[in-house]
Amino acid sequence: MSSSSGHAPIVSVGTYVMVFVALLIGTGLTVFAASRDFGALNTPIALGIAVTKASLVCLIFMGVRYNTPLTKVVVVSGLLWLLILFGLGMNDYLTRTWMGVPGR
Amino acid sequence: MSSSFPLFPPSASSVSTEMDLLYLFIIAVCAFFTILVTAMVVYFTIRYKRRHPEDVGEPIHGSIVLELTWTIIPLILSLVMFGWGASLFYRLSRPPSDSMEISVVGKQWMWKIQHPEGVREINELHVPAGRNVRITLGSEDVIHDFAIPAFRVKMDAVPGKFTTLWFNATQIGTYHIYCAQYCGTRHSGMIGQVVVMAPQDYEAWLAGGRSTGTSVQNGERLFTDLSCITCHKADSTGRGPSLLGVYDSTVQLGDGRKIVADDNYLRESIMNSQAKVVQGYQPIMPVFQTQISEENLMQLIAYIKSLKTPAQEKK
Amino acid sequence: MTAATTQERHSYLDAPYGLKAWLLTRDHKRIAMLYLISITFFFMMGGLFAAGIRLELLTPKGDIWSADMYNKLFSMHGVIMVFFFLVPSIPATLGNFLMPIMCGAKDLAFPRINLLSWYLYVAGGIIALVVLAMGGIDTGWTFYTPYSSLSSNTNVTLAIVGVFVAGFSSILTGFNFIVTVHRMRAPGLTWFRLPLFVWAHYATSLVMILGTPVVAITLTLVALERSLHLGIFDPKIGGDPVLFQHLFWFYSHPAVYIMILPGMGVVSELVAAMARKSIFGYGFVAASSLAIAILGFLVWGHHLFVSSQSVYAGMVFSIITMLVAVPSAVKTFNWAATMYKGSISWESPTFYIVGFMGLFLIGGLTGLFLATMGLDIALHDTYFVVAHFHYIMVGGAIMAFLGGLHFWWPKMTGRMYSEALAKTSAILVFVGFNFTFFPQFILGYLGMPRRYYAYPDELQVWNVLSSAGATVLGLGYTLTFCYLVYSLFKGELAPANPWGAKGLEWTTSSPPPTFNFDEDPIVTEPAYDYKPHGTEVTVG
Amino acid sequence: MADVRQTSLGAGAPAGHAAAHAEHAHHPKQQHHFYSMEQQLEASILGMWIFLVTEIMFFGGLFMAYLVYRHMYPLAWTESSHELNVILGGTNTAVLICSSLTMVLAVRSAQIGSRSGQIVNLILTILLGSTFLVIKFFEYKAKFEHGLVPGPHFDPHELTASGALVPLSLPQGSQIFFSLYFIMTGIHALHMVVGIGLMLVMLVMAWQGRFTPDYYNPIEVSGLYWHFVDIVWIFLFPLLYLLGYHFGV
Repeated sequence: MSSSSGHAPIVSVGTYVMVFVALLIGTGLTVFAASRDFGALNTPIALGIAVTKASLVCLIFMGVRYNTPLTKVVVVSGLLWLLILFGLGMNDYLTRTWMGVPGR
Repeated sequence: MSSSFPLFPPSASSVSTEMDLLYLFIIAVCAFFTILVTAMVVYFTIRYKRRHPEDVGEPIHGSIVLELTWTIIPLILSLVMFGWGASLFYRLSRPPSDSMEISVVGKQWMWKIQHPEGVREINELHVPAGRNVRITLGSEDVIHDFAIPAFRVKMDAVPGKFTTLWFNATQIGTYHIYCAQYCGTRHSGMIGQVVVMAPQDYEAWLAGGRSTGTSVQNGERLFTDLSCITCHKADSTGRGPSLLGVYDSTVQLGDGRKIVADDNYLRESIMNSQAKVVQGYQPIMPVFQTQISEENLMQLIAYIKSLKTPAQEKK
Repeated sequence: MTAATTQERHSYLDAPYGLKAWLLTRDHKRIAMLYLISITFFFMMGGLFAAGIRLELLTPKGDIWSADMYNKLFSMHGVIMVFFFLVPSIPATLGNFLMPIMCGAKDLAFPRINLLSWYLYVAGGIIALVVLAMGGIDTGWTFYTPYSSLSSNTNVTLAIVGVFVAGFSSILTGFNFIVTVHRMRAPGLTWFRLPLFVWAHYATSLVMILGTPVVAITLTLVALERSLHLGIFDPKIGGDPVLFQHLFWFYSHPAVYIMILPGMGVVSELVAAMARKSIFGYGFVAASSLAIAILGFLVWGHHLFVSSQSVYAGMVFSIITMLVAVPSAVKTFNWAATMYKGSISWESPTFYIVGFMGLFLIGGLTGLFLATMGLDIALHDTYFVVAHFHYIMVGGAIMAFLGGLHFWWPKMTGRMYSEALAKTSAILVFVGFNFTFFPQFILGYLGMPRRYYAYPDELQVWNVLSSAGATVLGLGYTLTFCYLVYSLFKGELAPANPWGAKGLEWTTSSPPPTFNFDEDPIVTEPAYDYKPHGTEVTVG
Repeated sequence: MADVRQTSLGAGAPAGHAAAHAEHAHHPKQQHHFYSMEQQLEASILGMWIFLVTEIMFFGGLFMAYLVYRHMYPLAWTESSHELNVILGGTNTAVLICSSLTMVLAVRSAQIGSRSGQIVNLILTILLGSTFLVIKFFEYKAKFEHGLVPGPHFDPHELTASGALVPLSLPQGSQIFFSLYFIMTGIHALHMVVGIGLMLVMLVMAWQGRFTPDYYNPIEVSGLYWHFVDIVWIFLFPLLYLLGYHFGV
């Protein structure tokens, strides 16, 4: 996947500027969305925009898109472990009232 | 206990026999594998001792059948252990509904015990034999753990919330209570004893104890002293919701969630009153955190639990 | 230096001499030796605290130390043994020394970061010693809140800084290993030709990378709560102390695998070499290392069965914990099967691996007792737990560490030690260990809680037995230390391959030259490819 | 992965490191223990990514605490969030995004061998990073003035439209919110400080003309770190500042 010299390909300034503009628009959008009350949807909208922005930075600015498969595996496994922490942790907090017995 | 090399603690509750059986079952499985593998390793070491410095072993690289065998057999055995253990744990997590309730508060470094009839003890717990006893645990400072090996029960007392354990003592006698979660300097001094008595002896003991009113009575007094009564009026005309029959009912909160009003919800609503406010009411109740002790809190909740709607009374 | 041979002249030990050359070295082998010296120091210190604990527990009453002193003894024993001995023990010494050689590389990918990792370790260690000089801490190595954050009046914050710094050193070691395995392997050394030691260390490194940062931030939160009142776990402002336990065990349970996985790697190497036989089920043993590392992250809640975690969460954690038993069983059976029809040498490393297998079996299987939720109610926070994890960490990890040290000692130092003494000490350690810790299983079921300084009279007999065993165990370790140090000065010179073993490390001289190989190695055969004498075919 | 190895094997020169990859063998930046420049570059980029994974987990512990307490105290979360300054937080988000752009442009300048491009973009990155910290400082200052710092002196006040500070009643759990706010943004700011330090080193190296289209490893790897810190902020901003924004608007 890597070019013969091992360096990332040179990305055009235009691509970078486009990503930059997208990120700024995303920021504006997230502030705008937060100022309206969408009920339970506010958080998913904010997180959706944040994830999109982060993915843009990660893929283009950090060059994961142009990098080796191994780098992609490393990034994905980092996120996977984060999900393990959140998932198994919340697995406790979300089920604490199921038994109807305090502390169980 | 009389043996000079004791192997088991006294067996004095309705679950201790089953716990011992589970323990022995796992011992049997583990002993089998330990002996099997150790015997194999020792036998091979002797049988295949190197005879000549140039010798090498036979070129054996593996066997899928064997690998599957020793993947699947341990898997099945461990799932059996899980099933049995989970079922026992589940039963130990659900106090029967007919339990008598005793509250226990851990504090560096003592156990403060309060019987529903109002008798209080420190580091000593008297219970009748043959009755289900539900213990509500609280802590005033750090995490403690209320453990009675003879009953095979144990539960952490966590500051900031209530926890529960239950047992049914079967053998009359005196047994250790330990604090099993490290809690500071005199952690190992937080030892008490549980005295199991015949039911009639227990009644006699209760009658002889100095009672300062039952938990419900004490709770009722606090309800007035802390002015709870000025807002939480029985006829729902107050600034706070009526508390008749609130315990174990489903409450609609202001943010749309529904929640069952269990001990920990009542606790939170007293201590951090604005955390979960009932729909239709303003968050105006004062916060009682730091103003009320764990024991008083338990009395107050005992009183709130005793408040029944007329319909419930009839039943 | 009459014995100086041409071989010795270019060994890594001799090339530039002097304190400065050692302290600024970037050679992974020298860094391994620096680590070996420093962890030995902390092991002795932790051992002394253990002696203090066992001495106190001889009698039921608290008599030798004050209660506070006792609490500090076991806390410092735990902190030092876990963070300053066990976590770096095998990876930072044997791993550091062997990983590049086994990969056929000249060094780790980042030699300067490797040296930095040792300096961070030393810095963390010095902070721990300062804490000790200021009176130690009394929270236990688990730092449970709110005791550690609100109640204890010892130097918890500083101790946390020490652990944090040491944790950083562990991260750097793991990170270096991963990059080395991915990017530095010799030509022809494919993944499935790697020695199992490398696989095990790769799995360990994953745990170091993914787990350590979480404990670092968790302990930082405790320190911030103590020093700046930024309360996260404080129940008075609505914090949940159980959250600390979740975050803490997210690292600290996998940390057990940081300690035992490298030991498993060592044992895989030793079994193959001492039996001169290919490892039975290579692929399964390699995969089981990764399985243990991954499953290890999914089971932390089994430390919280009675700490008011939800019953449902407990069940999820319990069943996944049971699954960990499977890869551990796979490893054990494969080792035993490897010995079948082997040519088993009766030299001292064999004694250590046979001992390891016995102790690790008991340690691993007693984990099943604790993973079984119902039974855990009786055993939680008792001496049963103490016995269980000592069987894994001392019986398993240290036994494997000593076995590996004896096996690679000729390679690392170029000297042979006394075989007779080595066998004696292996037996002493094995016997002493069992006498120390087996009685603690019984004490646990009898209900004796952990961290007790005084206990009821009827429990004395098992405690006396345990303390007596500890004496023998201590004697065994001391003996090992003495003859190994002696061998450094007076030991026979070791040949390049004293065991007749396969592996890249045995193809270079003992001790190896600074850049490990005189010629860059090219690998043409799988690991452990033992062939009967005279039938060796060299494939071009 | 293994293809790197194959080429080395193909070179078939086990006689010493110097012989393998003759075209790179004499590159002055190649460290002794690597076979080739290419191997060295790949190792450093992989290394940085692995380091970033540890950073993910480091912040992950904080996000876990955030998640748990947000679940426990939803009301406290929205009401406390309302006390944060969205305008300053939003400005800071934009500032960081700009700095990420200048960062990639600096790396790109190194790729195409433009020394002046590197210097200008690095200086801009450092300036933007510092701007972020200055804004952060004023934000913190306001929190101190409003009594929103957790601990014994926690005493929330609010600035009214008329400019007066009036006492404010926040639900239980809000102290934990502000603890998390200070710790999360504080640790993020600490990362910014480290990043600015790193950029200063890069600036000196760029000034000395150390980076060429053949060798710009350090600046590329530092860039990865800078973008990571930006990503953390992209999540912190909505999670901390915007939760209660629609409240009372």
